[in-house]
Amino acid sequence: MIRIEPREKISNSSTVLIPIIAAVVSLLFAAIPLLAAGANPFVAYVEMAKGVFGSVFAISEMLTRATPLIYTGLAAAIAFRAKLWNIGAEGQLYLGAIAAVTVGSGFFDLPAVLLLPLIIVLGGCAGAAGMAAPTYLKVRFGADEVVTTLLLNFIIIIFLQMLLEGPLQDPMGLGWPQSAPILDQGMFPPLIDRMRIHSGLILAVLLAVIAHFMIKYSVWGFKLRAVGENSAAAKHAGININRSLFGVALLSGGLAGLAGVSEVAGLKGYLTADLSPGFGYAGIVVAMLAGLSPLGVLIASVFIASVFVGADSMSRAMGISSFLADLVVSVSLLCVLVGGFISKFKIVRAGTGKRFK
Amino acid sequence: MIDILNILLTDSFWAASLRIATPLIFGVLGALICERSGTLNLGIEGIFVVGAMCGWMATWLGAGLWGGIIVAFICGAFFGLIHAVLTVPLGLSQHVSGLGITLFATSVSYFTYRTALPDVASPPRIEPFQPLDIPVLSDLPFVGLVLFQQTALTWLALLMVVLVWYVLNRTNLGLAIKAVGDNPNSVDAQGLSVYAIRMWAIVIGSALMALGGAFLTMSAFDAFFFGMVNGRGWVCIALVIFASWRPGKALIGALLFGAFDALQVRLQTEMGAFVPGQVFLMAPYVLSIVALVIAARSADYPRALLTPWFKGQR
Amino acid sequence: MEASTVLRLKGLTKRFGPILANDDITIELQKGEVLALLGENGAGKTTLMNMLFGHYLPDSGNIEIKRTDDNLVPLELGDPSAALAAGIGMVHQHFTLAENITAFENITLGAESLFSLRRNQKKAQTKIKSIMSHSGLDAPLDIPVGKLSVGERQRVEILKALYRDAHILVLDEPTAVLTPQEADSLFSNLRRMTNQGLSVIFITHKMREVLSFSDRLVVLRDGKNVGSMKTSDASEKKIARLMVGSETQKVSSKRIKPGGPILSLNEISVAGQSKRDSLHEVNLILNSNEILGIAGISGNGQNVLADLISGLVAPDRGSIVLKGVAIENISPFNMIKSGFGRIPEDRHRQGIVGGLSVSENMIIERLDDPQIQNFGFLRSSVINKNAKTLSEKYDVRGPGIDQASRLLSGGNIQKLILARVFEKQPEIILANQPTRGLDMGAASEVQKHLIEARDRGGGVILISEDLDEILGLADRIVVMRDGKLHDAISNSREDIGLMMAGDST
Amino acid sequence: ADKIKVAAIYTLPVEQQWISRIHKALNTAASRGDIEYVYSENIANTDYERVMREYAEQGMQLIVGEVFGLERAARKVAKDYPDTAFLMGSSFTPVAPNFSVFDNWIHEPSYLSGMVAGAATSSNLIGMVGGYAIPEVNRLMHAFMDGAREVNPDVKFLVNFIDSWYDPPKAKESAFAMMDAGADVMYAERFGVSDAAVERGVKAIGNVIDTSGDYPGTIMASAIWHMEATIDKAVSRVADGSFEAADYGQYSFMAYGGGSLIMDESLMSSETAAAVKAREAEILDGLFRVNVNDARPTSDN
Ligand SMILES: Nc1ncnc2c1ncn2[C@@H]1O[C@H](COP(=O)(O)OP(=O)(O)OP(=O)(O)O)[C@@H](O)[C@H]1O
Ligand SMILES: Nc1ncnc2c1ncn2[C@@H]1O[C@H](COP(=O)(O)OP(=O)(O)OP(=O)(O)O)[C@@H](O)[C@H]1O
Ligand SMILES: [Mg+2]
Ligand SMILES: [Mg+2]
Repeated sequence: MIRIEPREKISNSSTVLIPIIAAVVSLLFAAIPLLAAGANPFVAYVEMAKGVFGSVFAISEMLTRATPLIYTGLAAAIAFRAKLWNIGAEGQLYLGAIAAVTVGSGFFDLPAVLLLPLIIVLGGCAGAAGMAAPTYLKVRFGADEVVTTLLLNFIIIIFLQMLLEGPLQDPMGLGWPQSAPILDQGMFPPLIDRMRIHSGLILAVLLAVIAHFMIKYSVWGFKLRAVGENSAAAKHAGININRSLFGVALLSGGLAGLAGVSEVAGLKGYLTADLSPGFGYAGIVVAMLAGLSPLGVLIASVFIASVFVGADSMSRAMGISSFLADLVVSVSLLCVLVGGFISKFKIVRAGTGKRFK
Repeated sequence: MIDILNILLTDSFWAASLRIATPLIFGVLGALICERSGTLNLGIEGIFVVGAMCGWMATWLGAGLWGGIIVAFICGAFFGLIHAVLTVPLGLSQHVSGLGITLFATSVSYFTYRTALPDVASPPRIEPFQPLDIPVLSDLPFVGLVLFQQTALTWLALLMVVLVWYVLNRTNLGLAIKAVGDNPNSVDAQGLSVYAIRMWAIVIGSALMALGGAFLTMSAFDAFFFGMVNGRGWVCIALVIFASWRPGKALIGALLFGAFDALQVRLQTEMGAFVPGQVFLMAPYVLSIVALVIAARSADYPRALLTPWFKGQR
Repeated sequence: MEASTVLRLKGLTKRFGPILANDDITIELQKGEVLALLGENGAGKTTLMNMLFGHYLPDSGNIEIKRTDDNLVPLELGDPSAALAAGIGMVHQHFTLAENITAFENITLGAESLFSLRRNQKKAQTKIKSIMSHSGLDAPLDIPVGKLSVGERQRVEILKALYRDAHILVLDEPTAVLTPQEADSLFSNLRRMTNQGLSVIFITHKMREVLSFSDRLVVLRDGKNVGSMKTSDASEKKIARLMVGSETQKVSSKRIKPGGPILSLNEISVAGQSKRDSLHEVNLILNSNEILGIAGISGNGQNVLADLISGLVAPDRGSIVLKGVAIENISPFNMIKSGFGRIPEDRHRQGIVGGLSVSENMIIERLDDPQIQNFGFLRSSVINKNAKTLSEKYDVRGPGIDQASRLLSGGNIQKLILARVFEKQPEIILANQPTRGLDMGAASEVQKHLIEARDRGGGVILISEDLDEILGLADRIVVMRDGKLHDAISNSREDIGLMMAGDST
Repeated sequence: ADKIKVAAIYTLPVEQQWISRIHKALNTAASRGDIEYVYSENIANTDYERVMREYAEQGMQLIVGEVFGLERAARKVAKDYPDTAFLMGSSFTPVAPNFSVFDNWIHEPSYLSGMVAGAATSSNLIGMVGGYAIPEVNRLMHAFMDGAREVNPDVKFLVNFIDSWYDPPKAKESAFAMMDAGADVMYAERFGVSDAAVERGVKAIGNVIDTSGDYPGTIMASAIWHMEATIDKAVSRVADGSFEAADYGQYSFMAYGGGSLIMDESLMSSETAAAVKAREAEILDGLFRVNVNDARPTSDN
C-alpha cells in the first residue's frame, strides 16, 4: 500500500528541476504520436526548439501568442484567489474587443495619446461589466457563477455575431461579418518592425507586476485573500464580502476584457467572431499552473505559448497533421501538473500487519 | 404566440426535443455522477469528442453498432481514469485537469482521425442506429412519434436516468457516492475507500459522457466531423447544477434545453425575417440562466465538490 | 477475576514534519475498562487514536488486538476497514457524518456490500433500535444529518461505532458539545455496556468526567506517555501536574459591583429559517463590570443571538442600544467599530482565516487602522512586530507567526483570537463557547482574560454549555430556551439545569 | 522542370466543403507531378499570419489559403515576401506585385440548381440550411432562390443558419424542422441536410461538392465548384515566372470550367432538364448574367 504525504520542505532545486523534468517527460510522451505518424522524434524536437527560439521572429511570435494568455491568466488567477470561479474570460474577452472596435474604429477621431487609453479603459470596463452581471446573480440569487459565466460565453459570442452582421459590421467589408478597423492611432504601437509583437505585452507584464504587489501588500489584496480562504471568517472579521467579490469580479472581467482589446487593437485591427481560439479557457489553465500567482502567470503563459508555437511549427516542418500541436500542449500541461504535485508531495510505502475477517 | 403554441402541440417538435436532448442526458448524468462524488469533470467536452470519434471509428472498422458503443464507453472510461488519477489520489486542481483532459481528449481524437484518414474529402459513413419501429406503439398518435420512433440510444439514455436514480437512491453504492461527495471523512471512517469510490464514479461518469458523444456520430448522424460536439459538453455542466444533482431533474433539464433548441430552429425559420437569427440561437442559453436563477435557491452543492481529500491528513 | 488485555499500542511514534506528535507511546487496555486519555491541546491524543483506527500510519511501533479468546495479534496498520473488522469503533473529535444523507444511512454506510442491488433496511432498523434501547442513545434516524443538532449528531456518531459491533470504543472528546445532563447519561450508558464487555478509551478535557467515569487514566504530554494511574488514586491536582508539568490553579472570579447598563437589546425578534435560529422578543441588559452568563442547551437560539451581536444578522423587530444610542447600521464592521469584541463559536470556520498567516489573522479586524496601513498598503513591519508582541503576551505557540494559522492547534487558535480581541480593549465582549474543547491550561487562560476585561470596566456576554464554567464566572445568569431568555431564579446547578430542560414553571 | 513548392493554409479542417475543393485541386496537381504540396489545416486566425510567414521563410513559391478574417495582415505578409506568390480566397482586390485573390463564384450553377428545385417543389416551400451568413454563402443562396423563382414565381423559402461549419446533427434537426413546416425540397449547404432529406424521402440540392453518390435518388442537382482551373492557372504562371497580382475569381465561372452543374435527370421532368440546359448554354455563351447579392437571406412569410 502506498500513501501520499506532503513534503516537509520544498527544496529549491526541486522547484527548478521538477518542471524541467516534467517538460522532458512530456516530450518523451510526444514521441508516441510522432512515431505513429512516422516521423523521427529527434528531428522533431530540434524543429520544435527552432520554432520557438530559432529566430527573433520565432521568439516574437511566441510572445505574441503569450500576450492574451497573460491577461486571461491574470483574470482567472485573481478571481480564483477569491474563490470566484470565473469561467467566462472568453466571453469577457469579446466584450472588451467589442468595446475597443466600437470606440476605436472612428467613433472618436482622437489623437493617439487619447484614443488608445480610451480604448483600453472602455475595453476593460466592458469586460468588467461582463463579470459584474454573473456576480450580481450570484450574490443576489445564489446562481452559481461557474454556470452563468460559462453560458454567457456562448451568449456573448452569438451576440457578437449579431453585432457583426448588424450595427458593428464594416460598411467597407463587402458583407463580411467583421467590424470596421480600429484607427491607426488607436492601435498598440508595435515593438519590433515587421513583427506582430506589440506593446500590449508591456501592459500585460506591467499589470501582472501590479497585481502581484496589490495582492501581496495591499489591504485590498489582503481582503481578497481572506475572502477566498475563508469567507465566513472574513465576514466575521468585518470584511464586506460582497464588496470584495464585486471588486474582484470587476478586475477579473476587466483583465479578460483587456485580452480582447490587446488582440484586436494590438494584432488584428478589427473584430471577427473567431478572434480568440479559446484564450479565455486557456487562461484558467495558465492561472492554475501558476498557482494563482500573478508573476507565475507570466511564466506559465510563456510556457504554454512556447509549447504551442513550437509544436505547431514542428508539425509543419515535419509534414505531420497540425492537430499535433494541441496534443503536445495538452500532454505537457498534464505532465507539468503532475510535476507540480511531485514537488509538493511524496509517496511513502505503508507497513503491513495482519488483517482480520 | 399562436405560432409557438402551434409548434408546442406538434409531435414532431417533441420528438426533435427528445432527440436533441439525448446526448445531453448522457452527458449530464455522467457529470452528475462525478460531481456527486465530489469531482468536477470539465473534461466532458473532450470526452464527448472521444466518444463520437471512437464509437464511430470502431463501427466503421467493423465492430458493429453495439461494438462501437462499447468502444466509446471504454475510451470515455479511459480518459475518465486519467482525470480520476490526477484529481483523486493526486488531488490536483480539478479545473486544470478537466480542461487539460478536454484539450488532450480532443486533440488525441483529431490527431488519430487525421492520421488514420489523411485525405478524405468527406468522411466515411456508417449505417447508424435506426429508429425503433415497434409495431403497435410506433403508430400511436403523438407518443408514437415522440417516444417509439427514437433510436435505441435514446432509450438507453432514458434507461440510464432510471438506473442512475436507482443506484443513487436505493443502493449502498449510491449512498457511498453521495456521502463521499458531502464529507469524505464519513466514508473513510466507515472503512470504505474514498479514493476507490471517487475514482470509479469519475470513470463511470466519463464513460457515460462518451456515450453522449457516440450518439452524435452513431445515431444523430453517421460520420465524424471535427468540431461537431460544438459545446454540448459545456451545456451539460450547466445542466447538472440546474438539476441540483438529481437524475430526474437532469432529465427535465436536458429535455428543456432540447425543447428550447428545437423551438429555436423552428422560430428562426419562421420569424428570421423580423428578428436576427442569433436571437434564437441565444435563447437556449439565456433561458438556461433564467432557469438557474429561479432554481438557484434550492441548489445544494455536494459540499466536498472541488476539495481534494488525502488519506491521513487533516 | 484478572482483567485481560484486549489492546496493546506498542511504541507508536508519529511525526508531522517537524512536530513529533507521538513519541514512542505504549498503552494497554483491559477488557471492560474505561480508560481516560488526557493531555493538553496538541499533546497528541487524537493522533494516537487516529493511528489506532488506521487514519494515520505510524512511523514506527505496532498495535496488537485481541479478537476472541486467542492471543493478541497484530493489526494491519493504516486501514480503517481493518480496524473496523477488528472490532474497533471510533467517535471522532470532528464529526465524520455526511450531512446530505440520514442518520440511518450514515450508520449503515459501509456495513453492507456496496454492490448489493437493494438495501436491507429492515434488519438494520431493528439492530439500531436495539442498540438505541441498550445504550439509551437516541437520535432521529430519518432526516438528513444536516438538520440535526450538535448533540444529536454526537449520538449518531456513537451509534455508528456501536452498530459495527465494536468491542473497543474510542471516543475523542465526545462531551465537548453535550450538556452536562447529556454527558452524564452518555457515561452511565457506557458503563452499562462496559459491564457487558465493551472496553472504552475516551479523551476529554473535563476533570469531572475523568474522575467520575474512568477506571484508569493515561496522560500525554508533548507526544509522550508521562504517566498512568488508577482513577481511584487520582486527584485533579495530580492530573494537572502530570499534564502541564506544574500546577495550575482554577480560575475563580471575585465578584465586583456592576456598573450602569452599556448594552441593551429591546424586544428583539429574528425570524430564522427554523425554530433553532429564531429569537422571540428578547430583552437583555448588559452592565459594565459584569459577566452575563447565558446558559442553555445548544440549538435554542444562542447562535442567532451571537450572530446578532456579531452583526451578521439584523433583527426583524426591536433595537440594539449601545450606551443609550441605537445602533443604526448593523454589520460586522460597524459592530467592531462600535467597540464589540467577539470570540466566535467555531474558531476554525469563523474565527480565523486558516490560509492566512498568524500575523495577518491578528490584524484582520483592524484593516482600516492607520497604524496597520498606509494609503491602502499594509505596513508589514508593524504587522510583524504586533504579532510578535501579541504572541508573547498571549502565549500563542505554533510553527511561527508567518506560517498559515490553520497549522496551530485548537487551543492556540483560540489564544490567537483572544489576543486579537482583547488587545483592542473592547467595551463589550461576546464569548461564545470560548473554552469548548480546550485543555485546562488554555481554558483558564481564556477565563482569566474574560475576568480581566470585566474588571477593566467591560461587559462580557458569556454563552456556554458548560454549566460549571457559567456558574464559576458569571455575575448574573440568564437561560436561553426556544429563542427566549429567562432570568435564572437562582444560581444553583439544579435549578438552572431544570430551566435549560424547560421545567422551570 | 522543377516542381513548384506550394503550401496551403486552411482555417478549417480539409473536410470542410469549401476547403476540400482547394485541397482536391492541389492534390491533383501534386499527383500530376506539377507541384510539391504541403498544407496546414485548422489554423486559427490568430496563428494564420505566423504560418504564412513560416511557409514564406521556408521558401514556398506559392502560398494558397483564405484570408477572409485577416485581409490586412495577409497583404502585409505578401508585401514582406515579394518573391513569394500568394493566392488567397478574399473578398477584396489583389495587391501588386504578388497578392492574388479568388473566391467561389459558383452563383451561376447555383442559379441553375435553383431552377431544378423550383420546378420540383409541389408545396412551393423550399428549405435552406446554412452554416454562417457570410457573403460566400449568401451569394449562392440568393442565386439559387432567383433560379427557383424564375421557374416558379410562387415558391417560398425557409432559411436557417446554424452558426457552425460542422454540426451535422444540428443541421439535420434544422432540416427536419423545415420539412415539418412543409418544405419538400432542401438546399443542402451543410452536411446533415441531405441525410434528413433521405430519411423523409424528400429531394435535395447539393452545393460546392458532389454528394450524389452518397445519397442516390435524393440529390437532384448540385452546383459544383472546381478549383482546378484556378490552381492550374496560378501554378503555371508561377512556373513561367509570369505570376502577378490578379483576381482569379473568374476562373470559378462556368465559362472557365470553374463551376458546373450536375443533374440527376431521372429525378426531374424532361422539360425542366431542357429548360435548365438552355439556361446553362446561355450562361456559357455570356447571354445570361446571374445576379450577385451578398446580403443575408431570410425566410419568406
Ligand atoms: N495531519 C496532521 N498534519 C500535521 N500536523 C498534525 C496533524 N495531526 C495532528 N498534527 C499535530 O500534531 C500535534 C498533536 O495533535 P493532536 O490533534 O493529536 O492533539 P490533541 O492532543 O488531540 O489536541 P486537542 O486536545 O486540541 O484535540 C499537534 O501539534 C497538531 O498540530
Ligand atoms: N461545525 C461544527 N458543528 C458542530 N460541532 C463542531 C463543529 N466544529 C467543531 N465542532 C466541535 O466542537 C469541538 C471543538 O472543536 P474545535 O475544532 O473547534 O477545537 P479543538 O478541539 O481545540 O481543535 P483541535 O483539534 O485543533 O485541538 C469539537 O469537539 C468539535 O467536534
Ligand atoms: Mg484532539
Ligand atoms: Mg481539541
